[in-house]
Amino acid sequence: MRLVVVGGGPAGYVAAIRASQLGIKVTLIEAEHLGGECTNYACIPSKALLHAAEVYRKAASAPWLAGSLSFRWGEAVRWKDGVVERLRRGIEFLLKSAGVEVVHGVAKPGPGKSVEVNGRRFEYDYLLLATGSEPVDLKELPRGGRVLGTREVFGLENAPASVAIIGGGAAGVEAASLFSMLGSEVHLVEVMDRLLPGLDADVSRQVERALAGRGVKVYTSSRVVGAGGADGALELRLSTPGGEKRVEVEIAVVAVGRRPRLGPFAALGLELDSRGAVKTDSSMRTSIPWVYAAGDVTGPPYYAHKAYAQAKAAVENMAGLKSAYEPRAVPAVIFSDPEVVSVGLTEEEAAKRGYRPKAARVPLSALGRAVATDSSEGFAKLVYDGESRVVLGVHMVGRGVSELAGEAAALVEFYATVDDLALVVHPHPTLSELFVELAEAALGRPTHVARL
Amino acid sequence: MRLVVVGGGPAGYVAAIRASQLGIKVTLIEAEHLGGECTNYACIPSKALLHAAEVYRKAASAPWLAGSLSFRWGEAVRWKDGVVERLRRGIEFLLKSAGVEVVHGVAKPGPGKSVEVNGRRFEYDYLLLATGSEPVDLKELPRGGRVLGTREVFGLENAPASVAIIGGGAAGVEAASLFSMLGSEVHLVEVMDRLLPGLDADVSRQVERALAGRGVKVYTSSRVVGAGGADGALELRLSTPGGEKRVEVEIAVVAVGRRPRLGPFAALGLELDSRGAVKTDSSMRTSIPWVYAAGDVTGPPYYAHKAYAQAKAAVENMAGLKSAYEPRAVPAVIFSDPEVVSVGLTEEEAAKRGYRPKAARVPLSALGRAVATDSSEGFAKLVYDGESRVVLGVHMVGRGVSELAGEAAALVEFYATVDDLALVVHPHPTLSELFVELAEAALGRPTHVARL
Amino acid sequence: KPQAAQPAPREVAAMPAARRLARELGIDLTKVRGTGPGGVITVEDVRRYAEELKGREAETPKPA
Ligand SMILES: Cc1cc2nc3c(=O)[nH]c(=O)nc-3n(C[C@H](O)[C@H](O)[C@H](O)COP(=O)(O)OP(=O)(O)OC[C@H]3O[C@@H](n4cnc5c(N)ncnc54)[C@H](O)[C@@H]3O)c2cc1C
Ligand SMILES: Cc1cc2nc3c(=O)[nH]c(=O)nc-3n(C[C@H](O)[C@H](O)[C@H](O)COP(=O)(O)OP(=O)(O)OC[C@H]3O[C@@H](n4cnc5c(N)ncnc54)[C@H](O)[C@@H]3O)c2cc1C
Repeated sequence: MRLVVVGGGPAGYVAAIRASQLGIKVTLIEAEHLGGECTNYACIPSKALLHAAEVYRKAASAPWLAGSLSFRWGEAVRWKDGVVERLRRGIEFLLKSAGVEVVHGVAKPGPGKSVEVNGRRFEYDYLLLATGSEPVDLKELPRGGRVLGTREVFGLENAPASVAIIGGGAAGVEAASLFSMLGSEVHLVEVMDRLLPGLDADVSRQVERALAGRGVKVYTSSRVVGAGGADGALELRLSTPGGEKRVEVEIAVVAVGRRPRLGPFAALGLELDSRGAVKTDSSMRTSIPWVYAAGDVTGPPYYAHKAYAQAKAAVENMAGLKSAYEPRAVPAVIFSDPEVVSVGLTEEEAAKRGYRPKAARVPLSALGRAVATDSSEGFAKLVYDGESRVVLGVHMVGRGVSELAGEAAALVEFYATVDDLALVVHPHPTLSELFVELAEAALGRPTHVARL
Repeated sequence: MRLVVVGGGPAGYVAAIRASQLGIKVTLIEAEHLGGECTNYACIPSKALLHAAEVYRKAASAPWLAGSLSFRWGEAVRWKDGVVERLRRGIEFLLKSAGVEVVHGVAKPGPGKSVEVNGRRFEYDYLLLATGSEPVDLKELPRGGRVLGTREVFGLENAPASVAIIGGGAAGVEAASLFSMLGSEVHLVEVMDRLLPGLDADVSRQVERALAGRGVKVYTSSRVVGAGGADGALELRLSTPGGEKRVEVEIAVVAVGRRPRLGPFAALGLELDSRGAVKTDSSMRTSIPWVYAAGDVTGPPYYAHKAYAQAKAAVENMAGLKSAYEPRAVPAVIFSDPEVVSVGLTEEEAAKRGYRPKAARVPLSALGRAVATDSSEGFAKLVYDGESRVVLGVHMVGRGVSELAGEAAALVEFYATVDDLALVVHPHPTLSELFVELAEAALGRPTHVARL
Repeated sequence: KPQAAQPAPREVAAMPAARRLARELGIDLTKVRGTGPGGVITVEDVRRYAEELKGREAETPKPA
């Protein structure tokens, strides 16, 4: 059996490796860099630079450190480039070890069951489209010059003294965190009435409060209506609930969203949804039986871990296994300062699906670990069904919570009840003790939160 | 119903709060400080100072930071004192909100069912002993002068230029990490043939390698046979496999273990085990039916989270609930650099219990998160039963793994199989992706580890 | 000489709260059918089994 994978991002390279493990002969075609958007321009560069900035923030604010400290953006970018390089080579090595044939070039559909790359033709029994997504543009603020997309941010020569970020979703909030930790003047513009509109409303509020507390100017229910300015700067005109505002900044970053990218494979005529995403069943099969799709090209949510899971399901089905992509929980993690975790259902979503949702809430300040690491702002919320007491969702905001998302997903996937959770011994002093406190709070008997 | 709790550490204060919630009238007696050893002299001070040192280490080694930086020990200790104070007050507030009567003083048994404190007598229906533990001394190196116990370390006026730590268990390894991060010359002496003797042997080796790599001199199969020295320094004579060694240091820290402390309550004549720990059944009831015990006084393992869980089980039983303390997994976390997590069974333990253990292993360097946060040394190991594929244990060593112990405990408690675990979507890029890689490795198909 | 294989411990896979409820109700977990992931016994399974037991007891005429 021959498989051609188009795209070497998280969906494509994981599909290729798993397919090889299953005995399928795989050719992977990548136009740019192995690792795709994620490794080269998104997940990894952003997290590496956020890490660098966090090391700086913590050191600069520690009363137990003396001396002068300054952040060297250029060095940080170089270090980040090294991280990306190392991970990209890792993927190259994994593909090679798995015996995957990697071809560099832009693929397009060929006659019958084939694709063409630089004039070469590759026949297949199955095709996997893992072509990812591309940024959505703002017509009021076209990219170019001082107006950047998310990719360009991580390659800037200097950290901007001032920046306007358009879009208060995950990428926008992460960028706002990054630059505000470095001391830039940051303006963050979101068209909806709150940041991170898809998430729990209390989480949104807390993130907005934290960013505002660090000097970020947050404009919700606002949009860019015009741009201008001389060569020294960029002037944006914002329509806000408080009237039109003018903001002068060194650069603007457009992070208003992404859309599935089919490129030349649009010609296949696959069934798409209203947003232009490739439609698939839970085996990741498209409307053409020998064509599968995985990752961003199948539409939101846009996460690498969703891409991984879909990719595995897709090739396992080609190999005759009855895998399906139907997780109960796909975690959302935002590596902002503070970090955000959202797993499973919010109260509103749970109510819509016919549960009788209840919520328990615990502040981070209840935890020894949070206090002993200067991270006691924020909270966690557990959503559970009032009848069966099954955990439906976990929503958190606070420094260091990102590593708790995996456990939250496990709880939802395993249909754990709050009674079960309360009996799992969690180590002291860690943030993971939040789970015990949340469960006990749900049972009406928190031990580290006063019931007044 | 009246309960008297002796001891206001993790076991005592949690018991008092839970008992109050269950409608029991509670008097808690504490000789020193609420929060016990843990909050005042152990868990919290050590973690606060380790956090402070880690902020320093990261900043000092970051190529993207310029400037000079020095660690001010005195300021760090003051900050740590503030953390302890805040948490101690928190416990005070929780007890007050719960309506617990707190009495300060040393309790001793009174006539019949009563205890006496400063001449006052308190009658009870139930007594909970939560009197904790005390350090074991080394007769070759009695505490005093330049020879400290773990308590004294966290109150030192200055960071020592050189230190010998006797005992390579959790407390010793944490202290060695702390001082080596600050640049002290550190000698670490362990009588057994490896550090952290109770844990997975590969984990021990990795910790030893990491400490040695940072200049810590590790002496295993070694012991202190004598001490002397002029007033300027302390000279220790060590018996090592390579012959007798002399080590000159500013101070020595004795961290060779703890033993249950009954104090005046030894007079009750409770049944004890060979180590002097109070014997209880799984409801935490002692050999006297109206006397319960929880926490360190019941013997190893010595963890605050064990104390919490036992305390809850004890008072719930007094209230007529059929609780039991019988967790499948009590996580061990060591907040050293690198951190260590050990949950559930090692391969040897699993084999002894009649399982057919298999192990999967994944290096941290397989993870984008680890590389992007300069934390790619170390590994994780999953122990599972070869037949049922149920997860039996998780063992990890590496920076930042401490927050993964909760999920590991949940997997063991929930009888999760590696097949289940492989299907739980974990967010990218986080260290928690280790769980998916481990499960896939167990299934013979890791995607981020090459099979050569 | 061939060694007799060690039998794996006979363990009943049950969620923590199911273990606790079974203890409270005096129920033998080996009799309960698990419906959780991988056949793990959930608290719901224990409750259902307890109801069944009650039903059966009600049906069996009490000895006079
Ligand atoms: C700023 C930012 C931060 C993000 N952070 C995170 C995060 O922290 N965690 C997370 O989970 N997700 C994050 N994401 C989302 C994540 O990057 C995507 O979900 C992920 O990259 C999707 O993987 P993919 O394989 O579907 O597509 P992509 O990564 O986009 O890869 C597609 C690949 O296909 C190639 N390709 C496309 N067409 C062709 C063709 N015709 N011929 C040959 N090659 C082709 C492209 O060159 C590309 O390399 C972030 C996104 C952004 C923008
Ligand atoms: C250096 C070090 C680091 C540690 N780090 C960790 C860690 O990170 N995580 C973890 O889980 N565990 C850690 N531990 C272990 C942890 O401190 C103990 O397991 C925990 O404190 C046990 O709680 P307890 O309530 O049983 O006893 P204790 O905390 O010892 O409390 C007992 C209390 O009882 C009081 N008391 C005793 N007798 C009487 C009496 N007769 N009358 C009145 N009051 C009395 C004492 O004053 C004391 O306050 C650490 C230990 C050490 C030494």
